[in-house]
Amino acid sequence: MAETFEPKIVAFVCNWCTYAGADLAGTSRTKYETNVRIIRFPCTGRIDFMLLIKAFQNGADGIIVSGCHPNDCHYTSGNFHARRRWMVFKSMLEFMGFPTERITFSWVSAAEGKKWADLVNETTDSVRALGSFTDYKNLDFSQFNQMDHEAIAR
Amino acid sequence: MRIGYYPGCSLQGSGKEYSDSLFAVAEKCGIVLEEINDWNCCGASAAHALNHDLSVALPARTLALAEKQGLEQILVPCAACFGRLANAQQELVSSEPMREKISDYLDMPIKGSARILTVFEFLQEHIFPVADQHIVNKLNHKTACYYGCLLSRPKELTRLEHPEDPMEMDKVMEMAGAIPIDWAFKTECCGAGLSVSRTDIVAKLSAKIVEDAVSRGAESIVVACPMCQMNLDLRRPEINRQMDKKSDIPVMFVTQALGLSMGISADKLGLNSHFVSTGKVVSCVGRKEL
Amino acid sequence: MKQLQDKAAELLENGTVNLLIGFSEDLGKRPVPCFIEKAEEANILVFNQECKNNLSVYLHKKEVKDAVKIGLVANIATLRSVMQLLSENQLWSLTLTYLTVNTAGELVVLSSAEELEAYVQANFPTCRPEDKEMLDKLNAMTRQERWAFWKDQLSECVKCYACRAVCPMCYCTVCTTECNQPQWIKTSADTSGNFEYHTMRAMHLGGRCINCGECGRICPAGIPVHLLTAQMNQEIEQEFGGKTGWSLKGGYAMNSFKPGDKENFIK
Amino acid sequence: MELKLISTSDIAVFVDGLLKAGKVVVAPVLKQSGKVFFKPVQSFSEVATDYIQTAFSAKEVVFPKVEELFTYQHNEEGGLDIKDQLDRIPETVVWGLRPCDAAGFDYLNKFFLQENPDVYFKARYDKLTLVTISCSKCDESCFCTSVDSHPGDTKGSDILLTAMEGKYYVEVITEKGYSLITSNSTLFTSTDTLSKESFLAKPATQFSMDEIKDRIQNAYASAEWKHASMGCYSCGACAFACPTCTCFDIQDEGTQDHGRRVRCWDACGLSQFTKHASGHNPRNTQTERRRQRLMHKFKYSVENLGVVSCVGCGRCIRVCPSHLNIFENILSVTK
Amino acid sequence: MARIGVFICHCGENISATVDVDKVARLAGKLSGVAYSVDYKYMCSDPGQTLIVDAIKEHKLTGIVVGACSPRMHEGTFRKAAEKAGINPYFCEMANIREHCSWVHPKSDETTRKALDIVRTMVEKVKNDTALYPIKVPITKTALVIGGGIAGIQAALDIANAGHQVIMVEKSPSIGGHMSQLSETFPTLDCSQCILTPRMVEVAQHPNITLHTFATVEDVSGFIGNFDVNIRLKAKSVDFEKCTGCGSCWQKCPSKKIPDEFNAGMSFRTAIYTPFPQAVPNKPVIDRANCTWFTKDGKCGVCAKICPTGAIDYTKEDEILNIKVGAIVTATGFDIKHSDFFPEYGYGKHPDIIDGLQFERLASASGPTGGEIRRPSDGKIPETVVFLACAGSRDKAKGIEYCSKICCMYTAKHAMLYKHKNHHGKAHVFYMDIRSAGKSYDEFVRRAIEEDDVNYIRGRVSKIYEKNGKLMVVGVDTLLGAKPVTIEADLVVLATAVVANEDAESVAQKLHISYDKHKFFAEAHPKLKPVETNTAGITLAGACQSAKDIPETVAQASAAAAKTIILFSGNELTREPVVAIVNRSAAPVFTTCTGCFLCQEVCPYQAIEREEIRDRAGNLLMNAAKVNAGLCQGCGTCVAMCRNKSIDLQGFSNQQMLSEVMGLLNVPFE
Repeated sequence: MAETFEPKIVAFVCNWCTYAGADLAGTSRTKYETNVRIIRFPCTGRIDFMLLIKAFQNGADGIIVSGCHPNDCHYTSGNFHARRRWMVFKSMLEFMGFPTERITFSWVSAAEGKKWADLVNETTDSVRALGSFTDYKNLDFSQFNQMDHEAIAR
Repeated sequence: MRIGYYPGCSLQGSGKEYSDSLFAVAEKCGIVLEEINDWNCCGASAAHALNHDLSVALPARTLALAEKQGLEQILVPCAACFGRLANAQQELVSSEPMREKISDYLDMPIKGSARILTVFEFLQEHIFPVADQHIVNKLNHKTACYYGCLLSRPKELTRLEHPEDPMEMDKVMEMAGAIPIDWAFKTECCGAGLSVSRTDIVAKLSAKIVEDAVSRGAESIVVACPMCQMNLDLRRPEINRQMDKKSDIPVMFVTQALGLSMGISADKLGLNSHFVSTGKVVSCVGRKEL
Repeated sequence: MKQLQDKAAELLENGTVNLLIGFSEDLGKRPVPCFIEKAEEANILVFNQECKNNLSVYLHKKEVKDAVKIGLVANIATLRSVMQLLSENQLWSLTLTYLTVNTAGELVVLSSAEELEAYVQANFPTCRPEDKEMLDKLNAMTRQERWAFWKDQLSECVKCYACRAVCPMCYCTVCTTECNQPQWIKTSADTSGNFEYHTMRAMHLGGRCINCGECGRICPAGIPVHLLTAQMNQEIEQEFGGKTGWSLKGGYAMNSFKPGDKENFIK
Repeated sequence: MELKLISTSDIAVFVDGLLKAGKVVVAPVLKQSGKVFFKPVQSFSEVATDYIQTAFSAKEVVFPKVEELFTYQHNEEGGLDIKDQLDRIPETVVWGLRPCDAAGFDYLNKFFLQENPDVYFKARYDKLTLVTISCSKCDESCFCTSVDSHPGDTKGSDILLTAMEGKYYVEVITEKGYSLITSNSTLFTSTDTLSKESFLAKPATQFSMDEIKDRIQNAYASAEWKHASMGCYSCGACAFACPTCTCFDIQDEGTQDHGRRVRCWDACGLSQFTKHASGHNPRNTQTERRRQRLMHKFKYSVENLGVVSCVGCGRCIRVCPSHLNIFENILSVTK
Repeated sequence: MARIGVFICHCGENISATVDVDKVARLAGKLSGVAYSVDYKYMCSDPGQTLIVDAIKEHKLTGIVVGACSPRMHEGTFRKAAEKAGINPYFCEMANIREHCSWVHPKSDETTRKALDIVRTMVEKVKNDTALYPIKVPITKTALVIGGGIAGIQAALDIANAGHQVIMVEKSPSIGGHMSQLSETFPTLDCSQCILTPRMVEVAQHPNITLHTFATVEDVSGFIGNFDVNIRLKAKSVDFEKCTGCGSCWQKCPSKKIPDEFNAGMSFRTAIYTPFPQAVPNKPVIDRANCTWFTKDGKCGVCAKICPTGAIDYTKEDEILNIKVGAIVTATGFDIKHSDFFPEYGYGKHPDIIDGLQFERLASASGPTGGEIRRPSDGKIPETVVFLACAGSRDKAKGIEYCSKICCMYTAKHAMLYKHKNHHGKAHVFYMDIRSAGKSYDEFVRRAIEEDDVNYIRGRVSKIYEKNGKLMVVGVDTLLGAKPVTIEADLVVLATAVVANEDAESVAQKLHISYDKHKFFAEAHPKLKPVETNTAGITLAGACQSAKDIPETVAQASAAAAKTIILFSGNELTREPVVAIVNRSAAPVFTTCTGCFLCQEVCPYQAIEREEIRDRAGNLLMNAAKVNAGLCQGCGTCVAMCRNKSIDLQGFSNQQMLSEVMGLLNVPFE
């Protein structure tokens, strides 16, 4: 690739804090990178870890997961449950040798439009630096296809 | 269950009657106390003012020796020694680096796992169950149980049920057939640390204690700390001057009192080696109910 | 052994138990699971260190459920998983009696959940040394080395789901792998599909798995899948405390929280 | 059928020659798990030589555990572009499979090609040559001799090698085999005497196929099935390791817009295998499922294709989590 | 096959300035499943909405995506439009290409591509939308008020005055609560009972209020709008129908030595008694624990003989009363720390060391001393009184870190009352800090210090002991050179910590509401939902939630009442159908739920119930989770927890979220 690599980043955010924070960034016209696509959930507690796996499997290079700060959860405890789940999920991926630096967890409140913009920029930069997530994309061949490819390689 | 025993300096010197009576009582109840071989100074009360590591290392050595000896319980009658040992133990178990550091100093392995008993815990767990077989006569007099500061503070270490108003010793005395009075100076400071350097302050502090005890009709003061005993007993002339009235209320160790009720001779209990005569109390023993 | 056989026979005789699940030996003298309905068959029972199978998994089996009154000759891991299952409101239709042999080599009969709990807590196993060793080895590797390790291992997985089948905690009637609306897990046994399946499995078992190691032992491709849950349990126990299969009250760390939980990984 | 000799030292030269010739060589490779798998190799040095049996059979060379049938892509005109990979299948040699596996290929052939041939299987099989090595060792799970085969059986192979001191007997059975050695004929010397029996393993014979064949006829009703299957955890390990199990499942992966259609292994032992959309399951218990598997091997496949579809490789016994034993079961249900 | 319509809004220039809206609309039109696509200047305008409505009708669209602003802005608007056009409003999704795209990125192909991505994502979601219908929950317009203190009284009156039925339950024989025990109230020093009793009477006489005194809540089931409550009516042993409240029974009752709760144990009452003269209802009950008839089986019986109307009935048993209510106001009040909690103050041993409530009784005209401050031990008028603020409160060692809030004020009040009654007496107050925030509160404290010269000493008291008839209060003055001070007092008043009732925990469990580590009931949100609890339909009033003074309590009570009245304002409660649901299907599957009920533990709203699935013969086949749509708030935490996806969230279903991810990443063409 000649031109600089532009990562695909998916953001899983909660409706009440981070989504609203992103809205605020918009209403206050804060400019930031175009690489992030937002998917809206009612609460971080709703975000299923399988969705993150699926996102990577389908070509995401980075992921942002963001919701309400502790004690601010619209549903009082969703983010607390999420926090535990992410902690364990992250360490499990690390154990499998997965580059967890491609996942950014964050609390962004409805008032933190600026923080959202910064978060997007920082994440985009770091993922851009990491490059395309070929590690995972290359997994997507059956063993037999691998045989084919090795054969064709010669 | 083997029970280790750490005398410390006092119980071999000024507070000898404490250990004498303790052993007398233990013997009566068929309990063997194993002294920790080659034990050393607990560091009270100078070490922790000078060098923190030292203040941990000194008691730690004793603990390490106890572990080597395979003792899981250690009785430390002296309040000051208890304070130091318990404190050191807590430092050892709560901080891994500290434990390693100390065991380097000592170059001995140390876990700090042994259970350190206050004299009260010892009495409750080992004497109470068998006491009634051995208690032959009631002490039959009003007594003020004086705990002092080191046995009641800090509450995390001393484990008293009501650190502000302890009852542990009162229970023992009740069992011994005395009548513990309700008074206000149970946990006041007697001035122990200044025993030698500032007798005037000792007199002031101790006077309060003696005065209140006497004013509430106590006929004896019972203690569980060699320093307290020494101050209230040895410093009585200064105390009397301070109160400007004469009080001859004897000051016994809880173990001596208990011993009496078990019919052990005053001599054996070292009751004759006090400055203030304990005769009165001894004579109360077995007399008609008040 | 005799003791065990007699007791088993007695239980079957007096109707305390309709079906007894235990171990007998096959032609190769290997202990294999056996199912005894008649007292006179009890003499085939054996119990020794080699009896590794976690028999509690059979308690989900229709043929077994139908027998209602079940006797279980169980190693400690099995008992522990029964505890976990009870805490997850499973096995409610069964009346269970447990036969086991304690460290002193005596026969122990447990006939109530409370007795079971007391016994398990008194004989609670620690992390299996061989697992610990492997975990430390893997954790010592660099991220890339671990990735290479698992990539190579998982490339052999054929998704026979034996790991799921032998796991007493995998009692879902329809597993996520079988959901197709939406299709969460690819049916393909290609490496990414396998990665996906094993991540999912580990996440679902972390904090519930009782580390019996069966899944790893029986994998036809020799993949140490049990390490994933072992690692997670270790993690969870350190961070949030609580042991799996310890209490009838449960206490699944992953659906509780403390306001002070670790969050240094969150921006 | 031609008979030749090759010295042990020349084997490597022969295999590397095949590789140089641009063939994909799939051979047994020892992995860190301690198990041996068929893998494409780059040189003979990778090839494992000391093994009784590989963990899985070589069937996946012609019947991959996941086979991409084709990919589809929604195009701007609103239609779908469909691509398959049949033309990209390379010339492949499977090296070092056991006679039982080779016999398995014989069955696979019948299954996939007898009527309405399967193009995907055919495409791979046509480009395939099987170089079998007869067994000098066996274990208690081996029972090929009970299913009308033996450690030196040539059934299904293109070439059969049998090791003896310093050299190998080379039995060239088919045209495919012949063309393979002609490419490197200098390594081979002709011989006409063949006495390999002394070099072959002697697996125990568990039963006589002829007896089983007729006894199995009324085994369906046997009460032993329940006992034979109680221990079964209903995983698919036996089927997936089996050289002749051919059940598969076809799935589309991706979105409406683009994705691929794949054929994946499936197993009749899995509880979902016969489950209907309604939730009803005609084979609801493991007893029924295990019976299906064994009856298929020893009865139904005889009726459908005229051959027993068990080659006695013993893999199902080795992989079974609860040590179920296929010949013990067969004996018990045909009592 | 889905027929989706895509409507791209220019939002004037707001979107079109940086996004090539025409291109987005054109490419979106080519997406599979999209049947119609258009861009327009202002979609939210009337013509814009008409355009959508017409398009839906004309092109038979099954769902629409509006590429415009944030759904938090106009989702409602466009869903109404969709509904107007005859499709289910939940088939309308918004693609936020303004706040999340055009406003935050410069004009570029990238920005346009992102806009298209966002639209495509939502198209994928709409394809998987399902028709949802608002959830309607019927409401029983009767409120239950638990507790008859000032909080309960205020809430009950407010709700009743709004025209709704109220059932009040009070555990003691009379309503009035702690406020009825108080003498004067700060900062105005007006008589507590004078302002309270009229309210008590109003409750008793209100046509909409049913009062149950001497009664407790047994158990509560059901959910918002539909609670099912059992109330235990303790046996009063007196038939209130017949009783005239003449009082001859308790005048003659022989067992007279029972410590009087109302006077905080400083006087005695009889076994048959009315707690205090102004009690409501003003009729006696028998305290069976202390009545000779019950303790010495059948002896005595004086009251029965004496009663002119034959109202005494010893045979009465507790009754369980079942009621259906729509909302519950919890106003169970508080307690204060009691004897032997302060060994260092010898509390409990010495009669002249008393707590705040006891002092209130001493100061009260209706109290044991008729309002004269006399010390309990010998009835002498104390010359020196020491008041201790923060007795227990703000004290980690005592396990009570929090501030009891009212002590500073009532201590000042006590000191004043004492000074007003004994001008020559000396009043000392030991305090840590003075917390007198509140309307004319600080002025009040200043008044105590400056006008009534109460001696305020900043410091704590280490011990109190008796010495020849005096109470020696040993403390420290941290301001004047930090010297220890010892004051010889005749009476010591401890402003002991305000704590939760000892039965608070069990009450909370009956109500399924949460509570903090000090057993005070927990509000739903510390800032935005201070009177609601996590259980919809149950509100909090007064000190059961945290220490409060009277005005705060009354305010919160009215707030709780308002919440209740709002709930009662409609005949049924309509709720967004964005709730979780556990799958169900025909036999033999019934559901894929395995009944592990791990979801139950994560639900913040106790919305997940157990359902027993049985065959026709009634045999239990399986247990499965079931969501109570009345309680579920749609957070979806349970969904992410469910291992085999048996539970799903309508509006954010697994299918929807996954296809969003897939649609977003599997770009068909660029």
